[in-house]
Amino acid sequence: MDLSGYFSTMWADLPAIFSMLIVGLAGLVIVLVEAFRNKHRSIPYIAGGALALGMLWEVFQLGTPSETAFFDQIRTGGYAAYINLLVLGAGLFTVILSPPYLRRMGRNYGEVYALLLFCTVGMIMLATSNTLISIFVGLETMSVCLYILAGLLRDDAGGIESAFKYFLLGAFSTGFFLYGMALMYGTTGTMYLPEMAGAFPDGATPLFWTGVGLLLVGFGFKVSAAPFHMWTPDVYQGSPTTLTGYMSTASKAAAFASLILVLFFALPPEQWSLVLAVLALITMAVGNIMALRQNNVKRMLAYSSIAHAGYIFVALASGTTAGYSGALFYLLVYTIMNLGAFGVLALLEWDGKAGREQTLDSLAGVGLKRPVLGASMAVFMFSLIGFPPFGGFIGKYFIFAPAVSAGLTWLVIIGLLFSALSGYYYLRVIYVFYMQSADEVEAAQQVPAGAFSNLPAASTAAIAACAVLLLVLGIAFTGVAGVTESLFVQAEAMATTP
Amino acid sequence: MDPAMLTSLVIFLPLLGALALLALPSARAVKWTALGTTVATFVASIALFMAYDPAVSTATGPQLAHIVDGWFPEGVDIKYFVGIDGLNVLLVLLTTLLGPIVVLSSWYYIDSNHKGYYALLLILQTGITGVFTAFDLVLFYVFFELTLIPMYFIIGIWGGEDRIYAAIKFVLYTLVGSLLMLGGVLYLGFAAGAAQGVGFTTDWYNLLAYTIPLGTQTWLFFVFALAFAIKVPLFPLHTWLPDAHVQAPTGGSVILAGVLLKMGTYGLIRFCLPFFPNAAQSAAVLIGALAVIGIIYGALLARVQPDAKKLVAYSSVSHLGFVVLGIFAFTTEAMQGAVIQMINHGISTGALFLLVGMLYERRHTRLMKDYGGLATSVPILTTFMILSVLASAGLPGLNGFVGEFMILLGAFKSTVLDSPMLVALATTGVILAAVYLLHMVSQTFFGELTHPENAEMEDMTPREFLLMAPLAVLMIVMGFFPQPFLNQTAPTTDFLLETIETKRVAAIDAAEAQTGTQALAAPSTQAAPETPAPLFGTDASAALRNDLIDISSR
Amino acid sequence: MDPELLVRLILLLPLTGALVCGVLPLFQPQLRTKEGLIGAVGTAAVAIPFALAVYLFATYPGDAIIVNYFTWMAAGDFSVDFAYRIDELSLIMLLVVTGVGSVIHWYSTGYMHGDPGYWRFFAYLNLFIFAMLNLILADNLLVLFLGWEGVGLCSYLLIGFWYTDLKNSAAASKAFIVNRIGDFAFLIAMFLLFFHLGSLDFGTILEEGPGLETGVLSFIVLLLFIGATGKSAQLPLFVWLPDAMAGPTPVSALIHAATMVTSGLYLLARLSPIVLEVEAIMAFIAIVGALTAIVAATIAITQNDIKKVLAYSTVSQLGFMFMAAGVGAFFVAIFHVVTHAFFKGCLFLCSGSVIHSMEHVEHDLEEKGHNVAGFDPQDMRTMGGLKDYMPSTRWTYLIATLAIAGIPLLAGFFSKDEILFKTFEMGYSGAFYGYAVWAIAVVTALLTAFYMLRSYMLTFEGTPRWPDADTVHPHESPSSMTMPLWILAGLSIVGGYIGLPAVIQGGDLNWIHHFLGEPYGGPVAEPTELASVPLALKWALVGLGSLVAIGGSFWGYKVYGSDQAMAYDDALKARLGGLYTLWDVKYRIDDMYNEVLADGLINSSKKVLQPMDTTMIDGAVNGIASLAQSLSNGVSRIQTGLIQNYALMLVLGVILVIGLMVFG
Amino acid sequence: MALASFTFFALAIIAVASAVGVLIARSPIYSALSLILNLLCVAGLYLTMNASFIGVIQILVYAGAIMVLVLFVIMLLNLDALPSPRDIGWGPVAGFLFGVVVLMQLLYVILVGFDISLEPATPVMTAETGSAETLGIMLFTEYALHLQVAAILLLAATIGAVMLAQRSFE
Amino acid sequence: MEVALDWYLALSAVMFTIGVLGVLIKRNAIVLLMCVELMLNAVNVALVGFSQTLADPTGQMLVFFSISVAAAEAAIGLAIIIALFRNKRTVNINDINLFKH
Repeated sequence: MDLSGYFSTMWADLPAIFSMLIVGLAGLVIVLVEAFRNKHRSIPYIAGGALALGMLWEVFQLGTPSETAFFDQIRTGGYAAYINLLVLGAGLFTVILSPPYLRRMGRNYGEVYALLLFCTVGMIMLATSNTLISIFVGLETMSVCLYILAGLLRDDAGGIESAFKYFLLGAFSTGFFLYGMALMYGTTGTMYLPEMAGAFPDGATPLFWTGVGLLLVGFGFKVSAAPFHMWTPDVYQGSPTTLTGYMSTASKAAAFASLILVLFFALPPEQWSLVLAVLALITMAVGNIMALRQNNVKRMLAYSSIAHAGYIFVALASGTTAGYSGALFYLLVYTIMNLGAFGVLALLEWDGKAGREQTLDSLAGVGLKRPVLGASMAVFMFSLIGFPPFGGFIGKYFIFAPAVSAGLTWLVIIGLLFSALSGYYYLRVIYVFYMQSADEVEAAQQVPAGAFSNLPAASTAAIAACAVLLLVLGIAFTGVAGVTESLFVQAEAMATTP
Repeated sequence: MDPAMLTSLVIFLPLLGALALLALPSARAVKWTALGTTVATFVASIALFMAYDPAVSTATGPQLAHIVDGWFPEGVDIKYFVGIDGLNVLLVLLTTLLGPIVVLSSWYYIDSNHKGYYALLLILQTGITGVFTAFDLVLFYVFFELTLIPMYFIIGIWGGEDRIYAAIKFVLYTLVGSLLMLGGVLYLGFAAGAAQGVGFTTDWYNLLAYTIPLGTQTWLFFVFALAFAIKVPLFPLHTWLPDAHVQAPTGGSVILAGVLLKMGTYGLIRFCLPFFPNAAQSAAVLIGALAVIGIIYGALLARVQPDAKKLVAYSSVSHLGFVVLGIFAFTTEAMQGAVIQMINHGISTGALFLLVGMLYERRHTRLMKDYGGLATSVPILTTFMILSVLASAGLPGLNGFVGEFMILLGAFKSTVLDSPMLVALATTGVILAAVYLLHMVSQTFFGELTHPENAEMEDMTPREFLLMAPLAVLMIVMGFFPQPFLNQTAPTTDFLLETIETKRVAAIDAAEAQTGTQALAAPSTQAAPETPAPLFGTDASAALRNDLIDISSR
Repeated sequence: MDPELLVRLILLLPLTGALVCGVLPLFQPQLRTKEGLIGAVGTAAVAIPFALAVYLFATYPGDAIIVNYFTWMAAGDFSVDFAYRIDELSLIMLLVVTGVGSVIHWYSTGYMHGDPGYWRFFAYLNLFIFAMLNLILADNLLVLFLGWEGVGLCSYLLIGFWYTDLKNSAAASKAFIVNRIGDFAFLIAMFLLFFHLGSLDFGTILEEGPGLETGVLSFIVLLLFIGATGKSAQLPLFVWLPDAMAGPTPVSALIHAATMVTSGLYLLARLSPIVLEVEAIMAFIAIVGALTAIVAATIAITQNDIKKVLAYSTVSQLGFMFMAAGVGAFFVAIFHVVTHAFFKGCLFLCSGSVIHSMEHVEHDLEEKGHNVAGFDPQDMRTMGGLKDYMPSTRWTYLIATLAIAGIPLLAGFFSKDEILFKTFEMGYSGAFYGYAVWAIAVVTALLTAFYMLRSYMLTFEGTPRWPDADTVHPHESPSSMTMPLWILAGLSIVGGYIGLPAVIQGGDLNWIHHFLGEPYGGPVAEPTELASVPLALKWALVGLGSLVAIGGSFWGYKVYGSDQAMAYDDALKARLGGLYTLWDVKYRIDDMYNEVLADGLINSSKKVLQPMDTTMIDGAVNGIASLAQSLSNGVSRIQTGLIQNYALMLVLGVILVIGLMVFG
Repeated sequence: MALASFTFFALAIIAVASAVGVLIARSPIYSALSLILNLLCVAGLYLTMNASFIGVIQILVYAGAIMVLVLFVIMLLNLDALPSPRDIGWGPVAGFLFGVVVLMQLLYVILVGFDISLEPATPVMTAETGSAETLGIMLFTEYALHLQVAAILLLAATIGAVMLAQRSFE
Repeated sequence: MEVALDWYLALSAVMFTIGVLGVLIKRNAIVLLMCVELMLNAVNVALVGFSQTLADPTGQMLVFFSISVAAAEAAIGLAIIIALFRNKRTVNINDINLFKH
């Protein structure tokens, strides 16, 4: 049997998976280094270098047309490059922030970085998949790594609990996810997303829609949409903070990107628009309302990330290319905001309990003591509310405008009202940071002397860079918006010309 | 230099100053830089004022317009578009005038984090100037929100005891309104864009040219009006105001009362009326009634406040009620009066806050019972206070009268309000203003010096005199010579009122044409009901949807 | 000289004076004690305009001169200029205001001597003159309103001049606020006029106003009249005037007797052509005037404060003027304004002189170790017998008293008699209210003579009633104060001859009528269809008037002449019982204002609105916040922390999604 | 035909019964043993469908490797049946109800909503489709990338398992 | 295939639901893990059924990956349960509720 045709195709397609390769290889190298030279200093650099290299590669892929590689298994081109950049960037940020944090936690091991890189491989696979199998494999690779990372602080009752919850519910949802795939596959007879749309010339059957619904459940779990969100606050609170940041951004971005691919390529937009709108509504409501009462910042941010998933669902519910590209843009903004916010929290953790018991009050007056961190946090919070001139506002514009044009004005208005509500808890962070002084809080909450005395410069710089990036995105965003839009326009053009 | 750049210069000069401040080492340098920046901005705005020619029509575009395209992607007509017309020229001037005054008033009042304070103050000024000059709805919204951030910090960090509560309330209250408005902006942008075949547009002139169907107007109007009514604030949405005013540091209060509140009334004139004329006219009596309730209610509450600052704060509720009444009268007189009254209120209430702030700086109390008999120890301050009070109470010959009189006169003859009783009730505000303001004066400045610490109180310093004098002069000048100012605004208000009328008729015609076609099908129905508000996905939006690239077509 | 320049000078000189006296010393405290300079500037700032006014009067060509300086405000159809009108009416007022004003300024240089607020006083006074001139010279209602409010402001500043006593400041606020109530009506009237005529210029109003529908016009006139009642202290808005006596006495003389309070009359006279169109409102005006006159007169009987007596007397006299206006005799009202300015100005200045010297008495008593806590230099009960110490004051006071009482051949006689006659004439012409008003007027005239003599007798005659009267003596005031008294007393004697009554030469010698009256080309209109009163009846009326005046005076002289002067008050009180008490408490009108209106408003604001604001309106806002918070707390209970519940939720979601997808 | 049906239904009934057994067994050991039985039945079902490769994998990986691991852990932790709860809360009841609803929905869409328009493939075709050769070639050509990623997944799982369960942190 | 696809699907649905019920009802963490495996196993039945009906091997490809994922998940799950047991001395999921609300 001659398979050489296959191999030459694969060889030719290798550049398409360049970043997956380099990141995966770096992970393997780290595993080896760790095996022989325990906790070697070079490990974070290897990881960071690989991620940076991947990003560099992807930057040049941004403009390329959308194509598929590896026998139509994955997508390449601008869309993939965009979302890979997001995932790789989140990884890089986490690698920069993690060493000092993990050292403080006593967990600065090579495996962590290896898992982070493996996780990134899974995300890239997920976010660029063109078949259901790719989605499944990518998603599971990502999830398994995240389960482990969530349980990194296994000696802490909270750490291991969060890992357990994440794992069990994740596996549970995988069951539904896989079932959904099975039904979709069975009713259409194909695993390829673009072929699915054409499988039903006279309208899809209920079984297919059931499959789609179950698939949505799986995605909903990964992006923590209500009512599949229940794990989110517990896991975010118990996980190591820098990794929480990674979890809440990269995995969400990858899952959303994948969902967008499914929606865009595979589905005729009939019933699902309503479903997404309802999910968006519940998600925004639950996320925002629950966040109101949180006193733990990490938990609050967890609920906030739920709420933001709801906003993105609003864009998806519009079912237009403008909505999808808006969602992609918002993912970028959201990633930067949340990474930064979790980064600030990681730097300000002082009680050694992985932040899960650290209340907001204990951060009273930090903003004035740590001007860079404080200002950055303020930027993140204002951006999360959706204030101009930060990226958050433009992001909100790009997700709500398509929904309005698609006739979902009611949903947009509800979403905007929830944004206003979110102002309450985001502003709370700012006022604690700036307007309260440490002696105004209870003694039990006060910061011990010498806590977070020396901030790592690299971490601070990375956070400040996030803040600046948000400001830039809030003013000069046309380029990015153009990229996200062109991805779909190209694909559209391709799809219409057989 | 291109004169159009002047507008942008006036907007962004403070921002540049704020950035420069951050690099400075000492508090002293920071203060002087802030002062220098604001003065320079004021000078630039004078040049702007000179360059503005009321005789040139602004019917097709503002003067000194500065347009930068390419902010948003292709197909989305959102752009940086600023300019000057009769409606905003005075407000810009007022904003830039208050700039140096506020900096001077904060000179010693602010004793910590100078850098942050002055930088925020300057950013705030950029935001406000931007709000007034923006001719693009989204740009307007951006500036509108931008003002919230600095104000939040100014109240929250340098404010009084309850500063956090006040700051959060201020921001959230405004946010609810403005975010709802954003929904309206998006809808309007698409609707107008579809009508004009450009996809999405928020260019003020494009929106002005677009006649919105009657049903849609109603909910859009209320969404917009709510945002602005909160900002004004219109009764019963006013409760954030006393808290914010009282807790804010003097400079913050002055900005807040002087110009920030005007963003609401300005928004009503600039957007609500011309965009939704039919809805605005239908709602005029309702809003007018609320305004009148606000006038009386604010005045009565002002009378019973023990706190001088709170008294002035409630007086703002009362005074802004006049402006809103004037806006919704739809007559030239009232509209002009409303515009001029915005300026007047900024000057006189700004002055009152400055004076109360001076007292607070000396004695660290705002309660009137802690004062009394100050006229003996601080005669100059007393004189300025009485002048400001009289201006605020609308004494003829001082600025407050001009606006109030024209508003009431115009409202009285308004066929839209058509309710002389309402105007008569509003006029009682004139009596009540005297009641609460004189109460404050006599409690604070007259009587015996009961508190010995008040006896040694220092009279106005040259710095304080310097910052009060321009306001005092303006009070008198604008009282006797308001006409030069009115001339600046007249062409634009005339144009606006004409446009409103034209659009109103056009919308009714359009609605009738629609019912006419229905009537052909069913001749018995003469007056078919108006088309319902297409809030929940309608034909119009469905049509829009088809225009856009939609994967459903595949 | 060019009238434009003249008017400009007349207007701006007082303003300049105000600025010089007020602003310069404010910033240069060493100037504050330069009394000579300030007094000179202040007085000259009024005296020069007086001279110019005389020149203007002398050269007045007979046609109204209108000078238009610049546009004040204009928008849409509305346009108002700073325009001034010189005609017969404004000339008369101009002369009175600047003339009496100059005299009172001169007087003030003596009266205010040594007061730390000397500079402020002259600044305010000059400012007042400026405002008053705007009021009387205005060519449109808005400029008139500028003066109208301006005089109110100065009145406020001057009543509260001695601000360290909170009572004074309260009186000042009261005056301002009560005036504002009238102004409120004035404003509405202006809106109506503009609404119907499209202009506020007197030219348009007087030309087109009479053509308006009667209902509208009645309403306008009624509103204007309410405005006038505020300024001119008529029922029910007169309460501020007695309290206004808290100000320095020259202020009472100038503002609260001679000029400002008469501006309501001026307004009606100015608009007489439209007022005459609405007879019902005219009757109302006359009746209100009559009631005010008698109410104030009865209260005046019970007053012991010398200035309060004069204040109520002023209210009463103003009532007379409104009676005249109400029967259409506007020129007579103006005539009374003029004579009243003379004698009431004189009376107030005399009382100032008295108070001045009584303050010295108080001072001396204090030096002698008496407890002066209860001593009030204005209380007539502690005066008596001042005629020996203060001859000039005594004589001038007496002259003015007789003049106001209406003793024949003095100024008051002519003007008051004319009012009585005009009211009678109205009744004679068939309007019943004329007789009613006339009857009240006659009674009031009697009372006026009585209480004025009472005040004179208590003050100057009899024996001194202050403690230690043997050693402590009051002194006559300096000549800067007595000279003005004599001037005004002289005018009180001769002032009446400008309006000789109708019995003499059939009224042909009534100069003021000829000067002002519309039939003779003046601006003040009058009713045309009046029945002619027979000459004999006219004479009888004159006789009755004289009799009433003389009788009242004699009665007063008689009962207060004895040494036990105060005894008659008690007798009166005993005889009249409840009625006297009612007078004494001023018909409870003041209390009603304070308790019902002012306190009611404030209390309801404090007890109803303020709690409503915090609990209901703000409470709703905070309620939404706490609702969200409790919603958050409630919803958070589904987040139990138990993994199975999470899974359950997930399955619920599955059911929901499948349900929506397949069945939705 | 009858034999195939009989085999299917016999295996199906045993599979369902053993699945229920997992639920009702009180001791985790019995649950595990029931599950092994279930997995074996399913493997048998695969074979009835001619899916030989998957059937073998099922026995090797699932029943062989995974379940042995599970049993080891149960033994290692010396787990016994949990004490029965004093009262059954609303959770299990609601869970049961929800489960039934899900089942209803699924059965509804399968039995009512699903209209099989496809002609079932012939046994020859199915035998080829399910053969190790077909699947093996596919795995190393079209799904080579997935295989590599799955390898990374397994590596990560290995590292993770070691890290979570074994590695000693200082 | 001799037996109609419907039956396989129904069997799959029933087994899947039993797995779901197990997760919702059982209290032992390891049994929960087993129930999840049962769910995945049930899906595999459906997938193989579809795959064989369509004569399309990709369905079985997914089953292959699903089994490897199941293996990986089992390994991770058991590791987590061991760590959990060490920490809390219990595998009763009702005792694991440190985070709530």
